[in-house]
Amino acid sequence: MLDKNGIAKRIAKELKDGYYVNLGIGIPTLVANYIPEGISVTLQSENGLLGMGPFPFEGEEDPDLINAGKQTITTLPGSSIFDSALSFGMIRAGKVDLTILGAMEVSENGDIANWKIPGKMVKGMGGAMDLVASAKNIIVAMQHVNKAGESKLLPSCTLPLTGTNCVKKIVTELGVFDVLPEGGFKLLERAPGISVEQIKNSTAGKLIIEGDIPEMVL
Amino acid sequence: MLDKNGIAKRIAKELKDGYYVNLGIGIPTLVANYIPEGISVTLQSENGLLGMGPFPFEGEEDPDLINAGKQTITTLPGSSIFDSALSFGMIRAGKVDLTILGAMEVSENGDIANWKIPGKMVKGMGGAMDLVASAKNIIVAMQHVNKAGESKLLPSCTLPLTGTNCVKKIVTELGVFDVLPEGGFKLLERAPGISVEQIKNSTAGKLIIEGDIPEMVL
Amino acid sequence: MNKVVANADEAVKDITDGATLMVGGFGLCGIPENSIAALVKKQVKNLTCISNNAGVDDFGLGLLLQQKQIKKMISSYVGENAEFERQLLSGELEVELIPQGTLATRCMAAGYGMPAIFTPAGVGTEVAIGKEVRNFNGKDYLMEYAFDADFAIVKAWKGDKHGNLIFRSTSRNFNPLMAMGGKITIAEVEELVQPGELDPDQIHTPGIYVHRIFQGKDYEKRIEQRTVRAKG
Amino acid sequence: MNKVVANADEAVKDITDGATLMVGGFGLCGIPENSIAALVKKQVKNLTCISNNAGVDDFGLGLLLQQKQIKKMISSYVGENAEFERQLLSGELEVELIPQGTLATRCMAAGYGMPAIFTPAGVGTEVAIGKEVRNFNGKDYLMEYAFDADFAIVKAWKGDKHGNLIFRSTSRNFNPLMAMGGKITIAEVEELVQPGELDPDQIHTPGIYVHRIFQGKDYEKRIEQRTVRAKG
Repeated sequence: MLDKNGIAKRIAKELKDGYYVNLGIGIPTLVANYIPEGISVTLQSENGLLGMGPFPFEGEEDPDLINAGKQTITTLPGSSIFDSALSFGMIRAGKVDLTILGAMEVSENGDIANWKIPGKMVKGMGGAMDLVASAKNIIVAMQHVNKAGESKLLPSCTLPLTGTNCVKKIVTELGVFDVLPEGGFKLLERAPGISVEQIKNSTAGKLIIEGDIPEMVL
Repeated sequence: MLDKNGIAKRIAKELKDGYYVNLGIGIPTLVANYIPEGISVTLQSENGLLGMGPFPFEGEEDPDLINAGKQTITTLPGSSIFDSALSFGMIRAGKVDLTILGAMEVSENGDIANWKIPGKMVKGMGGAMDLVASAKNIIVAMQHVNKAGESKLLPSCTLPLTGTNCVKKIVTELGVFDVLPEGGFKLLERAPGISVEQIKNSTAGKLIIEGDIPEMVL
Repeated sequence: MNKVVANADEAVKDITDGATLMVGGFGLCGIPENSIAALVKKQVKNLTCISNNAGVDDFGLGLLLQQKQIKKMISSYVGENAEFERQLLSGELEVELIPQGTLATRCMAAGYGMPAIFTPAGVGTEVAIGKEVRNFNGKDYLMEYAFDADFAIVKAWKGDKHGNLIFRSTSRNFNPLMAMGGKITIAEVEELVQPGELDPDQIHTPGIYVHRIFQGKDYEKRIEQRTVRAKG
Repeated sequence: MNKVVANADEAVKDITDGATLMVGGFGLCGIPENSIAALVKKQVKNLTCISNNAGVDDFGLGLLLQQKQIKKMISSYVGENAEFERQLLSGELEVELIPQGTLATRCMAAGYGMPAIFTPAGVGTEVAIGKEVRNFNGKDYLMEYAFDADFAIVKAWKGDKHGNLIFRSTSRNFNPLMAMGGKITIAEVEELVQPGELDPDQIHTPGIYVHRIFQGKDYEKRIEQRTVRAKG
């Protein structure tokens, strides 16, 4: 079974040289720590920055320089800064190659719910609806089941949607799944030590298993 | 009767302190030479400049710094440069207080034709359609009659339109006219030495004359 | 053309009860601290605020919330604010949540004189309820309207008396969009400079969009999430 | 991320017959001189060019017109070009004239992922024929579609290998809009600098929009209307 860093590490293997990538809050942020050697990836922060660098050294925090998670960050040589409309303009125009974000639920047709739980205080969708509506490629990083032990890979979402037919791939602590255009979670890889049976038991939506499923190599 | 400079000089009296103004090619350009003392006006050039300065001194021309008439110009302290979409954005948003441009014909309901003569080579409308569709206040500077001696102030335009219901005021070599919201050219002032009768004879559209019409003071 | 006013009190003097305001900033980054303080002091009520966030309990728009001066928030994300949550749950405060890109673009649309824009954000979600959906090239888009705000209050790094503005780093965020979008735009700056000191090529907001400008003071620039790495 | 190519020939190598190109510049100001020369040399034909103007007889897009490489021009103003006029009147060349602001905004819309925009320009004129008219707040607007161009060729002052661009003075004009709007964007620059030399706050076109960049050479920068005043 993967921990959060394991999920991030596995997702990092999806990165390709030259990609522009938007990382959501939580596990997706950790992906930045595992960018494979020899691959150059540019991180976009939707408040208005391309080329997000690491956190500043202590004492060098700049209150004018934050990411979409409101954390103090740094720029890199080649960074550019712009207003939030241009930031979402480049997202909407499909210039960001990959969006990685968390989810509460994903349905077998690629719908995603990650912003609102009826009855609970709603903080807002931030940029998530814009991102999922426009990104060419969306990978969801999440736990396979919720705190109540219920599968988050569902036939259809029960929570209010963030976007429809958009998730392309899911990485959980149990495995890696493609969301097929015709519907269904196609199991690609098992997490270390996890059996196909365990994945079946934790997946409520249509699970597609073809042939032998390899254990992932990290 | 006014010459071109006289028309420009009379129009310059319409300027108010703090105005942002877009000047078309021809007589409108001359208005910049007659901005009244004590009044600060900012000239917008629709290719992407606010705060257009005078022509450069000989030898100081910069090919990267031109106005919408493609003439070499200069900037002023406080100038700003932007792309053409933002330039027309501020025009469309009504931020430019006054547009002054030439015309081939104006109708008594404020329609303007100034870009196309059927049968002749058409060079294009440039920014004229954008300007007349959005400016809060439009003054036309033109000759009262065309080369064939026909009135250019008409009941309705005969040439293809540039915009509709937009011209607010007209200054010709013969006089100054308001275009009334309900239709009609209201004579406000006669040019020096010009009689009301002469203006009547040269105006095909509905001319409104109320009381004594003063001769303009330049 | 001199748009300089003496201070924040002077700048906000005609913002009255019930006004709709665009307020620049993302989180606590690039917020118009002086103008917000002047609005608190002025005790103006029933404001509608278009702002990506709602500040924290004791800073940013949280200061207006504390005094119950805000009737409605139009935002994309409103976490990090207990008083906000209390007012929302008690029904004292109205909140309209909209996607962040839609918020930004609706401000920009006002500045570009475009009455509406199309975005796919929110298609198939509750955000789409009551909105026109239109298909272009096989993809659905929502039609979203330009905002109509009485005032915009924004914070820039440098500005001149013509109202030209330059923003610093990611404090740019929503500020230039709101500067364009307000019917009356008030800009506070860290440094008011002489005309000609700003390179015309580097101006982010041309002065035509700005109606009043003043030199701000005592900027706190609070950091919401201080994250650092060890020197090594 | 290295987007640098050796020269103009390399940059335009996959522009083939029948392609639609956005070409930056206003008049002869800020035009991609090197890329145009490479297209002449390559003898690519049947081009559709989206460009505010069409150059003059022996410079700018006029060079492509001379070789009859352009099938269609989409422009706002095409004066100052005798060969253009000849081809137009003989029916060899197709021309679509659209308002300048509409042209600029349709390029920008492509870069912002907005399939269509609304503008009042052309309402009630022949430009409106066949277009959807829509009333917002009592005013009519035309719906105009984003351009769909295979390539954009633009000219910037400075750029780095990531594709970040800075334009100089009014040579900015349509260049950043087309840089955003092309499916593949080729930028030629007067000065190719190292990453980090450009201030992130001053970049006009973020590199994400640019696919290839090269150091241009031998810029002529011809002046179309040389106007001066006497020293005195």
